[in-house]
Amino acid sequence: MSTNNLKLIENPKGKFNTYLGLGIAAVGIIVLLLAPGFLTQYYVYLLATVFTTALLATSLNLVLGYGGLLHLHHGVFFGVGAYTVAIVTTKTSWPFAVAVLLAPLVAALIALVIGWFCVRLRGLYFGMLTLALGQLVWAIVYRWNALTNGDNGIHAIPVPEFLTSINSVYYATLLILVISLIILYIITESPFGLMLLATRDNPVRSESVGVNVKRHRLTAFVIAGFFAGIAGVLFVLVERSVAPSLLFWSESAEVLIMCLMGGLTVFMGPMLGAGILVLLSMVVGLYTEYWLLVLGLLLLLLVLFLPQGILGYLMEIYNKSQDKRGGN
Amino acid sequence: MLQVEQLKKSFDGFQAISDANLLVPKGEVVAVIGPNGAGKSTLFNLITGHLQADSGHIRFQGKEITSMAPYKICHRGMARSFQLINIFSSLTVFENVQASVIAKHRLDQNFFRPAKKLFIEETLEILDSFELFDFKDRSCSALSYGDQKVLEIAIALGSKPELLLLDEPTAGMSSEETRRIVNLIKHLSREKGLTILLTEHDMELVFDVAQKIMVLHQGKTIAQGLPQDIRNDKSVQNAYLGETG
Amino acid sequence: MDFATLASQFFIGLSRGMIFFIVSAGLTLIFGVLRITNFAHGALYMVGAFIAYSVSTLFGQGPYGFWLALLVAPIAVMFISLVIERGLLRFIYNRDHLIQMLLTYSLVLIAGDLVKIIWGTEYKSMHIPEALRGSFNLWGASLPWYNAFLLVVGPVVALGLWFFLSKTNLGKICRATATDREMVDVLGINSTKVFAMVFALGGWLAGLGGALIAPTTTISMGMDASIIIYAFLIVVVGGLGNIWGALISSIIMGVGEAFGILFIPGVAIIIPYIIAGVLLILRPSGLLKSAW
Amino acid sequence: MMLDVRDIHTYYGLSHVLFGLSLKVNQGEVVSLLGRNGVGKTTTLKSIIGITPPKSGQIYFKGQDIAKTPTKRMVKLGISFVPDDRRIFADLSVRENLEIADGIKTGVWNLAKVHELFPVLKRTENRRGGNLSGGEQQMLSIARALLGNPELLILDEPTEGLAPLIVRELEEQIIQLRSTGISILLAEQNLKSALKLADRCYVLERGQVRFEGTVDELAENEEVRSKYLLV
Amino acid sequence: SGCGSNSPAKTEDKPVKVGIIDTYTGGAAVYASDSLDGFKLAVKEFADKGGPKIEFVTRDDEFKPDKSTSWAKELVMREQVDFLAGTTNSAGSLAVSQYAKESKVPFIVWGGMSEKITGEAGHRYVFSTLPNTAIIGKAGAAQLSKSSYKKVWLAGSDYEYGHSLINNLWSNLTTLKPDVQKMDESWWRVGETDFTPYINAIRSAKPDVLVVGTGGADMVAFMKAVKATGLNKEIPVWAHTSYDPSTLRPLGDQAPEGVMGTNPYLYNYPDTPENKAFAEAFKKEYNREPAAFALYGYMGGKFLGEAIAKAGSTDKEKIIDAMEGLTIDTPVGKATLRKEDHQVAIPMSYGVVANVNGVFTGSDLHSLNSEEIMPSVDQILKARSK
Ligand SMILES: Nc1ncnc2c1ncn2[C@@H]1O[C@H](COP(=O)(O)OP(=O)(O)OP(=O)(O)O)[C@@H](O)[C@H]1O
Ligand SMILES: Nc1ncnc2c1ncn2[C@@H]1O[C@H](COP(=O)(O)OP(=O)(O)OP(=O)(O)O)[C@@H](O)[C@H]1O
Ligand SMILES: CC(C)C[C@H](N)C(=O)O
Ligand SMILES: [Mg+2]
Ligand SMILES: [Mg+2]
Repeated sequence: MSTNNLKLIENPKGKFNTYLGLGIAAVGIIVLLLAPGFLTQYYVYLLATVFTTALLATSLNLVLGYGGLLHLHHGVFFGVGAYTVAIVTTKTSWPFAVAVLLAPLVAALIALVIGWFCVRLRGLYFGMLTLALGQLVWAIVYRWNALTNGDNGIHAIPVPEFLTSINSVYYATLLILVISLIILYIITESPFGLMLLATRDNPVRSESVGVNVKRHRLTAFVIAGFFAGIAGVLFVLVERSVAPSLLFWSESAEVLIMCLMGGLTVFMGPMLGAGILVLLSMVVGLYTEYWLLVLGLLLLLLVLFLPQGILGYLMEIYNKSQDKRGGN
Repeated sequence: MLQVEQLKKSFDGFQAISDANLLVPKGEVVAVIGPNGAGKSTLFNLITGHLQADSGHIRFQGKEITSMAPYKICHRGMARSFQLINIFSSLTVFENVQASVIAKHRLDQNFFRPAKKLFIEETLEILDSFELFDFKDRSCSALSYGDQKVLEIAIALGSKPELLLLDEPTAGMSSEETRRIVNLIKHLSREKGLTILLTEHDMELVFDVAQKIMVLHQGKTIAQGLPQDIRNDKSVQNAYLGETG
Repeated sequence: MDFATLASQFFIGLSRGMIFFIVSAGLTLIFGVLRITNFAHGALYMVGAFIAYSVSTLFGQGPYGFWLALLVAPIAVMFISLVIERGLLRFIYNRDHLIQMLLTYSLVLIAGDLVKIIWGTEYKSMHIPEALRGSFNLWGASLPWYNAFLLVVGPVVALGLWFFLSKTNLGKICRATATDREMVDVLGINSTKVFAMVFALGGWLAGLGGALIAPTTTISMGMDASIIIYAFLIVVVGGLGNIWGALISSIIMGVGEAFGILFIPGVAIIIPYIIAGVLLILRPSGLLKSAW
Repeated sequence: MMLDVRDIHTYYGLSHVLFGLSLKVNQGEVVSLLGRNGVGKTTTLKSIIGITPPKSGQIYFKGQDIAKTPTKRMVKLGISFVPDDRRIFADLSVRENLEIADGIKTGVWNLAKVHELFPVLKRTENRRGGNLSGGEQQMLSIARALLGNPELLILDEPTEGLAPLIVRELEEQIIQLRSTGISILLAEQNLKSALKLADRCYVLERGQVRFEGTVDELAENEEVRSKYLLV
Repeated sequence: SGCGSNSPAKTEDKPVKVGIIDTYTGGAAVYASDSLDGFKLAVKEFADKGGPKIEFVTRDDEFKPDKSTSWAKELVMREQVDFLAGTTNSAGSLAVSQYAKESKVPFIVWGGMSEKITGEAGHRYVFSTLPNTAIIGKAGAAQLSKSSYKKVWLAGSDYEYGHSLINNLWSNLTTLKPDVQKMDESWWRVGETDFTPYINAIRSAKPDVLVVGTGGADMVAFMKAVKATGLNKEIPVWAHTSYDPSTLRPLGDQAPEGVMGTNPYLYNYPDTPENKAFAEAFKKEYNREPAAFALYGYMGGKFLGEAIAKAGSTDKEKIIDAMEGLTIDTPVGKATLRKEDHQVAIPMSYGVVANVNGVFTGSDLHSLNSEEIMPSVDQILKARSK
């Protein structure tokens, strides 16, 4: 019984017809492009929040689903990215573009430092070290009043004129999300992505066919950190404020849930999970004080009946039907 | 090609390898035999860097590789299969071998080329020579035990090694399948000029393919030499052959 | 810094470590035997504190209230745990690790709101029993009696667990189940019962921790989140599933934090994470041998 | 009849391992399963004990179908199993390893009696189970099974990986056990050992029975031996 | 959250809709439920009088500033509220205030005490109906300067409220008593459960006085530990709200006597007919005595209603204009929302925890009138221009 290597799912790589996938994506994008036309402002804002979270969850899934690493504190890189934008724009006179470019780089750098220690550990030990080191970053952000403004966070972060209306923010986040997703998708389909799956399935074997597993995992960790940093930029665009709670572990736990909810096996799974969770927490929160209870019960049902996640489940059905049609 | 000297390894006080010595000449098939628990797999793990030796030396192509990381040893031209099936369970058969080929070409850290289009020829060639071509798009967990064992070797070959280590390649295989492996080993050795180091409990196979045999007993090399010498060695008969009848 | 201060701070840290130990011992036991990452452990601790409060209030917060609460709350939590194990967990034993985590996490969410529904949002305070109020003098520094009481309870629990695990048949079976559940079945022992029992015992410990902390603090929602992160760090740093590892790292954590508060009071907030981070980097698989 | 296995099919996930295998064990008989690596001996034994229950087929134990009975109830019914990898609880002492198995089902076997059979377990009783040598572990594993007071004892390759001397000692003890009236089903690769211990043999190949007969019949059947046992 | 609407549909004016974001779960929930009940009482009083009509909805921010802002956005954009209110968490108040400024939706703070809210971060769209940390700090310093403390130890919750309170108190104290010296500071996380190590460390340093800025569940736990360790018998301790019922009620007979503190309001102090009437009305409605936060919420509702009436309109900008400098009658006397910084001016009192006839409450109470303790308008303008 080896719990050292997380074996996350039975059949972790859903096969999906590329054209069908592209078709769905294209329709989705067109719908999203038109959405602000018939949505009220609030829902436009909410969708922009979903985009931010979706990117965060997808970046986590590179490490979690593809790399099989129990990364428990991804929110740190998200927070670091957001804080980088906030600090650069409010404490320096550098242009906004610099802040935006710097954010993912700083996030990736922090990921490199944390990852460097963590990739030497396995399973839950890996997870706990990400947690401990991530909390350390949180504590630093929380305490370093002079730089981060402590618990108050930084508000009214100045953004360029063209990004002040909610609709323009919406399109900006959508654009960045789509570009990031395309890059992430290319990465998962690249030799790097294939080898990442291989290291997840069987690290020992990967090592013996000549892959430096630790370095490979570290690279994945840093890439994930980089894109979490971009998600942090999106967060600032949408909210124009940051607070240390972004880097608190419970935030990361939510992202983890999104991934599981949507399904780790499918590239789009975490995004679906992000959408569901963000909307759920808002909408259920409107109707009942006990929305956490509702969320908990939903999660419970999900775990008991759809352990492969929603999209994972749909993929399974799809694959089965394909297999049948394909015959033997 | 490969030289092991006075190797020692213990686990929590248990001396699994107490004094292993081995010489593998280039181009030959060498077999390591010994009873269960003699330390054969441990020896393999030490050679390929999956375990760190307590003391002793391992030299490969004249260079010290003792306790080097497995991936570095692989880069130097050594590949192995495992006693228990050890493949990439979620990948297709094709991808299993392709992953190994990609790593061989050091493209494992490449982000932007679609993996689907890489080294197709090379991978298919290997699959073909292992009679796995027809299964290439199957998930490898759907293969039969025998085919998985073959795939196990195919993955090792993906890294184009000069020295191939096979840990009980026919364990749990039927007689036809065993014959298939024997032929494969012979083919690799004669036509591809590979140096092969293997362990086996199947003496018939060992005496059929091996040009040299090393006997490991309780972590010690008790004999090393030509097959006929080993067959007649008293201590070997006592420790190992005697028992299996 | 004089010796008395160091000594009393040490004992205070140690007593803090005892609470950590009682809670994390339950967690690590569940880790070790059931191999489940039980996020709900903190929630059980919180529920334990609330139940202790209710029991004690029922007796007008009088002297019997506390002792009765100390008896009843852990047992009540034990039954809750039993229901969780029989009703939910047993269906996911052979599922993936993350799935198990998720299930226990969903229990955290549910428990939080249930506590809110049952006990309301007003914070609760339970009284320290008369006999344990005040402080006594220890080499010139004073140590609260309640902390001294914890310093007694902690070792008693540790001793009890040691006795249970190494001297009773059930304990042996637990340890055996931790290494090889299938073989336990082969020997004709009902491992299902063992699982249920261990989970209940873990719950009992969580409840005991909650009941013990209750008189010293404000009983409020959110107690679960603050303890669970400590407990996890402690359990992992100690070596998954190893009770003695949990004991050692609880003490390190408790004493380390107390000294952090003494020497760098301004930034005490980062100490637990530094301790855990450093220990994990130095000993990547825990201080003592993990059961995994 | 003690045990009657009828036409069982067993799978590991999708892979089909036993193909309609049947066998019988009579009261007081020692039956041996033979066959090379991977033919399904272990799987047969595990199917009987319920670790890998068969997908179809019946297993009658003293007339009762136990094909779907969970493993944990086997000892109560009267079946004990000694797995090929021994499965000693490494963290428990030798004595503790025995104690947890004691008293599940009472009968003639108790701590004193197994100590009598395997004196070495008395001498090593305070040692960690994991520190025992292979042979000692094997004896501990058998002793542990005996404490379940079985009517049918199932042994998977009891002599595997043991030094010849220990093999001989163990064989003596199995013969001694048989004289107490227990039925024994064992899997063996070691033909010599099997011939010495068993009354009857089944030779397996790819999850099916290819030969069935008494030890003498097997000894005479050169063809079966060379074809399925490679000797 | 649920919607609560109390307006009889008898006037043709559309009601003013208030979106309340506050901490209804977690360690600080008592304050939020007190202020909400106070606010509801004010709304009800207007409704009974026949106007103006005020509607409200509530959202739970769980004491998390980021939650506060996202609810603020939801309330403004989706629920289209005219006013925002609430936020027990100072950091949350500051965050929401920023959004209020951007979206031009006025925000009445009745929970966050940080002086930044109406100080350096103040603007046209934010109002505070509770004494802030500048005021508390000044009052506390006045109280502390009465005795001969020299060596001071500062401690508190490691977030905006704690820091802001301690900073203000310390700067006021150094002005009043230039010879005080700071020994060190201790900061604990919000939600700290065990104060013994902090107290032991502080005690061993033997300061002349310990000054504490903490709140909610932490305040109760801290007071409890003070009692358990007997610290109050050794070293004078000062803490804001030390004798507020929200602190003392859960402590029961385990309250540490002699702890100093500030608090603008008790249900029986000031002992005036107005206050009696308010306390009785509150008790009748909610079956408990009002604590300070009940007053803050009540004043929030009162100021809003009076301003609507005065403006004669439900236009937000007009209501803001009406609110600036508005003076109303409250249980603690006349209260004014200062025109320049939108900070409420009410008297502040200080006292110590004492056992009065078997009940723990504040005693030895002194009042400071608002002119004595409000930061000057100059100071505010200077802070804002930074
Ligand atoms: N990681 C480990 N920890 C402790 N002991 C180990 C470990 N790995 C192997 N051993 C022990 O070392 C000895 C040698 O094992 P090894 O696997 O090398 O044997 P082998 O010769 O390959 O046997 P087989 O023929 O059964 O494969 C065995 O007794 C085994 O139990
Ligand atoms: N857990 C498993 N999952 C999948 N296949 C398995 C598993 N265990 C065994 N097998 C396969 O089932 C077949 C029968 O194995 P089994 O262990 O029963 O053989 P055996 O006759 O006991 O061999 P040996 O002599 O090596 O012990 C083999 O092909 C083996 O690879
Ligand atoms: C808990 C409370 C005392 C918090 C305080 N109202 C604040 O300003 O944050
Ligand atoms: Mg081996
Ligand atoms: Mg077997």
